[in-house]
Amino acid sequence: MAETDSAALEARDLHLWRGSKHVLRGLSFTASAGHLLHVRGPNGCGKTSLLRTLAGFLWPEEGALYWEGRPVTEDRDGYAAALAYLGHENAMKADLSPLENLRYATDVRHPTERRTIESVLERLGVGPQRDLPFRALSAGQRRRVAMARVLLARARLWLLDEPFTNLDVAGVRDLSAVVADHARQGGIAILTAHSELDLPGSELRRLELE
Amino acid sequence: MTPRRKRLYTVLGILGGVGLATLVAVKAFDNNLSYFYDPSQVATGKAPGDKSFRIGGMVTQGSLKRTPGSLEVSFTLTDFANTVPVSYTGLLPDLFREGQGIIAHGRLQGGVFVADEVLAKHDEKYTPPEVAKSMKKMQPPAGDKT
Amino acid sequence: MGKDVGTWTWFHKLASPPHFYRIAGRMIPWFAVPAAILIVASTYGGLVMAPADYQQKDAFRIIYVHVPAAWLSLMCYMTMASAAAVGLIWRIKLAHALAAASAPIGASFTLVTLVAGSLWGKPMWGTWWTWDARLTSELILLFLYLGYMALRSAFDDLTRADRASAVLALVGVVNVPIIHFSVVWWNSLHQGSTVLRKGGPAMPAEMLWPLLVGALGYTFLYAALACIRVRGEVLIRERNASWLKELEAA
Amino acid sequence: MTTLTTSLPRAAWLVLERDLRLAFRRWEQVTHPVMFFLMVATLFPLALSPEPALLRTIAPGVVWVGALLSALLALESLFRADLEDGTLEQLTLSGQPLAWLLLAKTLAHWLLSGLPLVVAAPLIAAGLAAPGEAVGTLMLSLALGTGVLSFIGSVGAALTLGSRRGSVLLSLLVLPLAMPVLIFGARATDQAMRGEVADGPLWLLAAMLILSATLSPLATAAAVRVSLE
Repeated sequence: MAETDSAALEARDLHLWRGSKHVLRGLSFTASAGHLLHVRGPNGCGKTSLLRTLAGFLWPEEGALYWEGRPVTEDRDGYAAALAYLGHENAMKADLSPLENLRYATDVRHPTERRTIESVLERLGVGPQRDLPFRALSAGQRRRVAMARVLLARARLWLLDEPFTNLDVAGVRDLSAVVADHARQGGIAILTAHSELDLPGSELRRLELE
Repeated sequence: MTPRRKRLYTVLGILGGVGLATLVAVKAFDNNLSYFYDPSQVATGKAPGDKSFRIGGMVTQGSLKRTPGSLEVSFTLTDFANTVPVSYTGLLPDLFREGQGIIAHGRLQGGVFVADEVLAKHDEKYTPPEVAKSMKKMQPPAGDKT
Repeated sequence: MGKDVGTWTWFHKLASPPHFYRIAGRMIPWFAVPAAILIVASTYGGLVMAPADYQQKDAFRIIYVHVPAAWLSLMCYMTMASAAAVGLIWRIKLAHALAAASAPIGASFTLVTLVAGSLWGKPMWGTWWTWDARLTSELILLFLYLGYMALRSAFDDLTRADRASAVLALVGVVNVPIIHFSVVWWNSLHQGSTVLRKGGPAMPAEMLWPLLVGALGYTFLYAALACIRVRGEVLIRERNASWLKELEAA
Repeated sequence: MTTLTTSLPRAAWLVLERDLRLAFRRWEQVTHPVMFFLMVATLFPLALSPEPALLRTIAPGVVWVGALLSALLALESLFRADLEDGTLEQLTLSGQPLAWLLLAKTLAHWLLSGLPLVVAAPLIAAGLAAPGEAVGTLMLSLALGTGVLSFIGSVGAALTLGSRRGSVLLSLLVLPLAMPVLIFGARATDQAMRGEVADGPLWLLAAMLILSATLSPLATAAAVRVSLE
């Protein structure tokens, strides 16, 4: 899935303002293949803003973001193809089933067989719900389906904003395993979570925002 | 696709689209787009007989007739090739005079253009009175076809 | 953009808010004084020195307000759209500030044009308002300005307001010629252009010079107003910046 | 770097197909603007007079103003739902050129909101005593004109996404830009009703459609990115 090289994602001296609030003040970090970055901090410290900046929605006023050594502004679509983003919203249509939703979300990037989608849904524990309308699913099940989209995107860089919201204990365990797997295969995951993370066998690093 | 190629395709796409739109617009101009009819078009029957439209032309010198005791006026409009009789009831604008360009809105009734609105069209030339006087001496009708 | 230091230094220096704030402040009298002199001269020349028109008599004198205002209403839109394009492409806040500052000025000029034209139209055409091409396109221009200002005011966040309104200004620029052409084709009563026409202006010199002086005066007026308004926009955008605090303390 | 293997036309088709499928699950998006169109057209005979000669005179204007307002009404839904459930964010992250995907999305929107107006037009034409020969031209002009409205409107819809007062503002932005469409559309209809060939205005509408289809997706893409900031 990914060739190993050094420092895949690098943030250099990011400054971000939201209105009159100076959210990011000269943030720098690097994340390379196999790294898991846990972004932590109190409410309103800019965790979501940071993730949205890394996903390319927000432009930092100063500083720059590099992917594989090149500024992401040079090839935004190329960078977007390399990342998968899970926001607060699940990005699923309530009137479509998980299977339909995932087909549209994934096929836009690369053709995916129905069997692949089904197996990922099974792995995340929502196999039986695959043909129900998305609106009929519980909040936790919806989050799992959304995570299936990230998994199916075949992206090297995962940006997960509060992926464990609404998940039960088993859900947290399943999801942690998926994220740890991703890192083991040379991927990068940057995620925000309030709780401590338990990700066995992977290099977990912390990024504290004040 | 590399970003450079993508930019190239975008620019080519825009040029192609704008070019095609221009071609189609040029094609539109081959057809008669006019809203206005001049006296010649009315005289040759190109103007609609059953619908109101606008007619533009010059008030023929010496054609203005007022009906005593009413606001009814009649005159003829010319484009120096054909003339159309016009009748109108109401106050005429200040700039209305013989030899002046006007625009009238109304409909044809039995070969007479019955106007419900008369607007004086004034040209883009501004002239002091004494110059205008001398110009009138040198050449008849001072107005032009604008 | 920042890599090519040699060429761009002056540009970035000018585009830096504190520097611009100071320069613009110093420029205001340099624009305002000529504006006042030129407009007074043009008014005197137009109302007193120029002879009356042989047909329109003294009513034609309204062109000394109407025509410069009409030119400026278009020029403001072009300035606004160019500034918006610069702001959108190079992400220069100051360009957005200029675009934002130009909109109300341009809308005012458009309104003056319409009102002056209407005052003229009643005695000359016999109607306050007619759906003529130029009148209609000027009216739609006013709508475009109002839409631009409405969009700006609908955002709480200035950065987003800047960028969204910039897109709208550019869309408007593509549409202005289309709108103009379509209403010309639709209905035309207004006279042709007096000054910019084939074969030179159709006006004697003593009528023409107050008009041109007036146009220049209005342009200076725009520059002065734009400086004042851009300074205001810069203050809003930079209200937390350290240079402003220093300025306050000094 | 990860490369995408889905071709651009295929990606655009997927965006289109998804919106069509969603519409078939929920019909309101399609039926409400048409109902509005029919009702607006009904108001005119009631407000003015049911006299056929008068109705025939005002028919081009009524049909076109009605179509413009209905198209405006439908625009509100173009991106709003996608913004709220997060799918608009994902669209910009698909790695495919956003302008293309938005072109497909606007096309889907036209199929769902513009085309029904075209189909409903003969009903209104009959109600306003318009001659039967004019119906073909009316439908053609509406098809071209509502296309232009969808493209111009997509820019407005994307621009007003991030703002507080959406729908009235959207009208303020789009209506001035839509005036040429109204002029030529009503003119084509008018000419056809008088038994004339309406080639001129129709070609102009076609030119506007091509121009707006070329340029507006780029502006819409820029506006969508602003809205996601």
